[in-house]
Amino acid sequence: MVACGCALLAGCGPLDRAELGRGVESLSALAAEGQLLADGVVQDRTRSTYTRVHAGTLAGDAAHEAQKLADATVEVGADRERDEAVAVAQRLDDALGELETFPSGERTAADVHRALTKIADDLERLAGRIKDGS
Amino acid sequence: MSAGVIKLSRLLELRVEAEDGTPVGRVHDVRVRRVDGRYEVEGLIVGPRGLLVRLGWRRARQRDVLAWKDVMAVDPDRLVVRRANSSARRM
Amino acid sequence: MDERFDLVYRLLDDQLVDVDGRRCGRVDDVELTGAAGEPLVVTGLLTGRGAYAARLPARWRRLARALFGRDVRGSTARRVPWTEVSDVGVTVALRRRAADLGLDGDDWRPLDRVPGG
Amino acid sequence: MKAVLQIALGIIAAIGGFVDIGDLVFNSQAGAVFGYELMWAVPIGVLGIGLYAEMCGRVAAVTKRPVFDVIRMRMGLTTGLIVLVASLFVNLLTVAAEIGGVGLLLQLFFDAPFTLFALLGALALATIIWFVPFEGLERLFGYAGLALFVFVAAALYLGPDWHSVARGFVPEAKSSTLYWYFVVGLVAAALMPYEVYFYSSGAVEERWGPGDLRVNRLNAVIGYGIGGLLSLGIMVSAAQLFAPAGVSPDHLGTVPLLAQVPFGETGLLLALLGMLFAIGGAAVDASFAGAYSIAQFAGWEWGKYRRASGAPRFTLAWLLFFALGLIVLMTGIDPLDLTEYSVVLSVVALPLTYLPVLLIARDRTFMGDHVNGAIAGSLGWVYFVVLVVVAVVAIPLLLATNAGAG
Repeated sequence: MVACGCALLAGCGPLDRAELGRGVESLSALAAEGQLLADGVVQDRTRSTYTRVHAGTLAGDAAHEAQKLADATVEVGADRERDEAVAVAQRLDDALGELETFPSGERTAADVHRALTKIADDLERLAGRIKDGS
Repeated sequence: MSAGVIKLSRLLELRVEAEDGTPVGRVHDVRVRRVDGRYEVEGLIVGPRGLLVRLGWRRARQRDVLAWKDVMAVDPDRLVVRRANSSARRM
Repeated sequence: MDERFDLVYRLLDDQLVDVDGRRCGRVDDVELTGAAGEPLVVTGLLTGRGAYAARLPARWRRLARALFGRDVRGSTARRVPWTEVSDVGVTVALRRRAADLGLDGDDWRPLDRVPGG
Repeated sequence: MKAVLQIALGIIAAIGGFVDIGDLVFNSQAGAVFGYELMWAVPIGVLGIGLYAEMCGRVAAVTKRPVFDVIRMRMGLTTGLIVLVASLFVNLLTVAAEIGGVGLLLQLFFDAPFTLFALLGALALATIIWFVPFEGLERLFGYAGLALFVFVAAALYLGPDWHSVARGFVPEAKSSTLYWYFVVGLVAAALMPYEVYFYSSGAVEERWGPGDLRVNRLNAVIGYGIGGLLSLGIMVSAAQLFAPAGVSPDHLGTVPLLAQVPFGETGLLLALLGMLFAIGGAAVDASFAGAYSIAQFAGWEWGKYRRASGAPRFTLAWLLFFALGLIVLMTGIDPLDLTEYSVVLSVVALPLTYLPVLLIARDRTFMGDHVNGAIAGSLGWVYFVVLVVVAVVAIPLLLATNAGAG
């Protein structure tokens, strides 16, 4: 991989690795919050209106982040990570959308929780790859 | 000079100078005293200390007050006083 | 009222209250009559946004006139004869009602105040 | 006996009324990002508002002068106008942020479009103000705001590591600008000037006299002191729940999770209710503060105890603030961004509104023997220096961290 090349280009014009990393970080935060939300539904310890509205807000954030990443021109070598980040962001949007649509379904919430855990792991690995530029 | 109307805001804006032109500072407050039923201007509180007085930081002592009797002329842009006021000299 | 007091420290910007206790503006300027070499006597108070411009730094005066209006006696600013003042304490107490002194008019309409209008 | 009850009721209302959207946002984010490290900033803000409010209450009780009357009397027209324009602008941002908060919370309760709820929220608040007498107003919002103690309960229930909580109270210098941005934000959120405009005008409106100075001190010390506990409760629970999980509270709707996770639906309801009334109360206080500022500056009749007909321009002014707040919201600015701007910008104007009160509170001509004592006197000046420093660094930090986005 052209690790050193990317480092040199960091910070000029297009989305650099640091910004890409921050984008992935905010996606992880959304995934973590989604898990808390889904837990509440799984244990039936929350209110459906709250879950629906808040899940919708988080899904909106994920969609916005996906679009921002997709539109950005990325520095050479980082575009594979960027595409992966966009894909994960869309999966995150879909999972949170599920929660918004079925805010009181314990079974769907459990599926959403599992999906979010997987997304969180994928994001963590992606973040690691972005950071060390491999 | 006929008795004219002078607004307080105008006094607060004028530079104060002694007869010989030495600057005495700005008017920060105007002290009035009751004289048979009317309030007459006794003097002007002038100079840097005057600002502290206006902010309520220091009390204006009698010697900070420049007597109105010593004011010779109220020109459009300055106030001329007969002699340099004691507090002004100390500045 | 005190025997001796300082106009800016105790009177200027103070709250006007009419005989019924209604707040009716502030002392925005003080009118003195007299001249150098003669007694200078407090003869009146000015209240209203028309009096603001004269009190603001010279370089803002044109903008202030546009924003707050010129000193048009009876509309943007009103004169209260000093004889109408009964006491200068926490507030400036007036002898009569605000309406009788023309002080209850709506002198501040920032909404429809069109600069230069 | 009745007097003690009366005092207690007043203090309880002050506690409930302490927290507003600024405290909720900054304390939850500070806990999520820095864990316990920023706890020391909260007492600094709380001590500041307690001191400032006590002085304003004392000045109002002894001289019958609320804050803006003092500013105009002591600083004159030019400075008075500058402070008025600055505080009206910041006040408008605060009203908009608080109404936005009300809209968001109503949406979380009933799930309907946000703009509809911001409008409904504002109308509801306006009608409440119109009919409920002044004293009742404070009590209504204050008591319901006590539901925020659910966050203190959450903080305790989640079992914090008390050692690091204690260490969090020791001020620590760190190099990150975000850290210092949050220090400023936490202090500024506690020291919102509108609270003091409202408090001192209320003291005049309720015809306080020197006899009420004891209540004034209790209000300041206990009311704000315990109120500050709510802020700490939010920060500690966020440090325990959000920090380890990597959750970043970028929405008001995230904060109730702090109570939902430990206490389920009851916790969620208490949190939503407490936040709704705390923020609703703050919207009322802020719009009144704006109306008080204009009316007191210009010398108009003011005050809620004089029926609307008795104070027409004052009433128009606070309705105007609600309307303008709604208009600002309709531009689509995120209420949380509005909150951060209003909190940080309000601290910039604070020294100019704090100094005149300090000058009058120490002026024997006006205060007689109720002048600043040794503590209030010296601490008063220490805080003036603190405020000037905070005011100077506030905007650079706001820009450097683009409003805490890091």
